[in-house]
Amino acid sequence: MSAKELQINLEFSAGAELLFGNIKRRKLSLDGTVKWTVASLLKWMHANILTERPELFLQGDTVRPGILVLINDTDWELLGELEYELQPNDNVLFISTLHGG
Amino acid sequence: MSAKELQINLEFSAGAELLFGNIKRRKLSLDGTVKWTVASLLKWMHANILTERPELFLQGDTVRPGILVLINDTDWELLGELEYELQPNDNVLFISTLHGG
Amino acid sequence: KAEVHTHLTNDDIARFSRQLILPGFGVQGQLKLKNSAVLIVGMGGLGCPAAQYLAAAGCGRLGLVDYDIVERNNFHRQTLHSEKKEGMSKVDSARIALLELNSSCQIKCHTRLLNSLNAFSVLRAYDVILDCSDNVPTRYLLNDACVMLGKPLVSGSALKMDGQLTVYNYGADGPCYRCIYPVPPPPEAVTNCGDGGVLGAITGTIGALQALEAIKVIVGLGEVLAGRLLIYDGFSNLFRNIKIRSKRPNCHICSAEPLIRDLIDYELFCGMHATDKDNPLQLL
Amino acid sequence: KAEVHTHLTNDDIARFSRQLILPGFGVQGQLKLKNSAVLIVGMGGLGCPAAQYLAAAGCGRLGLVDYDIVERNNFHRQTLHSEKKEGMSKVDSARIALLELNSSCQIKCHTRLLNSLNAFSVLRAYDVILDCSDNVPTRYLLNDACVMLGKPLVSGSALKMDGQLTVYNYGADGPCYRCIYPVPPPPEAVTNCGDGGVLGAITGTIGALQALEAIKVIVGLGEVLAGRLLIYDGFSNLFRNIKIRSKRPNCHICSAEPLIRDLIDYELFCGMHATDKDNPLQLL
Ligand SMILES: [Zn+2]
Ligand SMILES: [Zn+2]
Repeated sequence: MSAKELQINLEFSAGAELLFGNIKRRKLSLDGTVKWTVASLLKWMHANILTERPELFLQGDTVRPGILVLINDTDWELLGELEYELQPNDNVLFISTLHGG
Repeated sequence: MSAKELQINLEFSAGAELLFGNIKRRKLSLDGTVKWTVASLLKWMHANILTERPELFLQGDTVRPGILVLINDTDWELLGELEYELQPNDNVLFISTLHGG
Repeated sequence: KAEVHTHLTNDDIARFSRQLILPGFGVQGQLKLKNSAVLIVGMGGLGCPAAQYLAAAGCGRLGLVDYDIVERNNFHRQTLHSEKKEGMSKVDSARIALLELNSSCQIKCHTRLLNSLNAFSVLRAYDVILDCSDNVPTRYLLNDACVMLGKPLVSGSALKMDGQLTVYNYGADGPCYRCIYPVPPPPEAVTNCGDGGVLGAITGTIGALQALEAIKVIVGLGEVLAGRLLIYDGFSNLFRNIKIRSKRPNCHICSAEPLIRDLIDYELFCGMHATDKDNPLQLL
Repeated sequence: KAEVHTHLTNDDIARFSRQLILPGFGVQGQLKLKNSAVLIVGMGGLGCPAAQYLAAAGCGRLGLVDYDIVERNNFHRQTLHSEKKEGMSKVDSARIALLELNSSCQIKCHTRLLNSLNAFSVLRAYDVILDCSDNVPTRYLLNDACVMLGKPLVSGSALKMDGQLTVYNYGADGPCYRCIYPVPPPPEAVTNCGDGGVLGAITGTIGALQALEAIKVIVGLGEVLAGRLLIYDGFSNLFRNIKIRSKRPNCHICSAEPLIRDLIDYELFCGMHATDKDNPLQLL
């Protein structure tokens, strides 16, 4: 265990979890000696926990259209999107948009 | 404004707000130089903001049967009930039990 | 004793295909539903949608309890009762509507007010009980009977624009109604839907969620809402998930050494009648 | 042009008494409902309960849009369609069921697939639109048409054991669907209810909540779910209230200087057919 860790919670909802081993909630301990943005988190997720077809989660550097990102239950758009710097105990939620009825 | 204040949030749900001027959410600034328990909060509420028949809210020193008290969305029974010491930014929610269908 | 189904018919598979394919559901889940019996107490605003979604989902046997008849002021929320059925008993009205949705559902009508004398004989044949009632004595009666019979109780309630939902007496630690509410509320603090009003979409939401929790209990699917209380404020459209206590160690009914070992007189215990129509019981 | 009601009948008052007495509702609220017209697009799992609770609540005029017919695999969730109506058009089936609940509701059937040629003429006569559809192109089409016509869009969706709800294009700052989803999802990322399945109690919950939000919009009651997204996980019975963005300043449709000034070809835009039955559009 490193001396300094950044603890965050990841959550997946409405099907996004299917791309991540069908696990809806995870606690992450990231290296706390460097700055983490949502952009670097996405890269880390791709490298470490994305188990299914990456194109259903990522498109270029960001999430694909139809996935919402919420940080502490607030739309990431209100917080700077990819540039948002993760804070200790942040909760990052990825929601697939549903279209069925 | 006193040098030291204890800020807490009060919430009322499912009809309990009707006893408190029909206001569902309030921010309180209590005297932060003394210790506040739920017991002393109830006394303060009775003296300061309870606008309707007190017997529909209090029975003796505690809330009447049929009102649930939640502190930060957790049943107060799990936290010591009347003896629980309020912490800064605690959220205290009073819910009337519903019986209709 | 009811027949035990060991397979689904081709018609079942065609009909329930979009439910069968859900992860964790499958043919076994559908068979469990087909072999299940659910009792719904109260054919009002909550009972109508709950019954509707249980019958539609393929619950094999439904019991419906209500002593009341269909009145004009029910129509705005009790959506199994059509205009033509004004004056009919609510359970008969509901049964007709449910059989139109699923003619293979076996529906038993209990046209009576539940009380401590008849509760056991009515409840015994069912696996899960839904409290869709509208008054405090019936809520304590159902709780105590469910604890004594060891049956889960899916409890919904609604008033004005608010709703509440939880599952009592489920799992090793799941509390019962008395664990949460050891003492009944003072009668003057209780508002019924007749006096307070209620929106149909609120009862519709809570009733559908009651059906969902019953299905989860029967199929063994997901995380059942036990030890948690869902509260809904329709005015703001805000739901909250509240963690409530586990079993109360000294609960009078569900603890290891219960003080209450038989059903009691619940109207007397609560000081209220077991209907939503009356004033407090006149005790003297 | 529809008659404007200026008073409630005695029958209205008797029938809606338990809704009328709600704080903030009253006779004026009931009159607003009676004079309102709501369009429900999709008579499936969401549209059935939404229509049911709107008709029951006294909505004066309902429009129902669906091109499809009642199939056996609809019954587990589409509770206005009774077994006898298999093969009937869904809107006709729903109309019959709704008139049994409230014979004074005026119901217009639009038995067609909405597209950019007919959408304006269908939507124009209604005050509030409910998106109870099952596919991406229809969701963009409804959004764009509602923005251009200045009508609020109550959008519900459901899949498996999950549901989502919000109100678009409502209030000065309320975002539209394109503000949140400027680019459609890749077709291969879209699961429909036919492939993924869905529980009826989930669509029942979201559909009832859509009716509730429509009633709040019409009556001017409570806090409408605009700029917020309700997400529901029925597996765990967890609701979350999410704060979403306000209007996007450069939204192609709802900003001050929109790039899109006419309805477009939404199947082409999305690369998908406007039904839940098909594979992605073959573009070449
Ligand atoms: Zn107990
Ligand atoms: Zn927009």
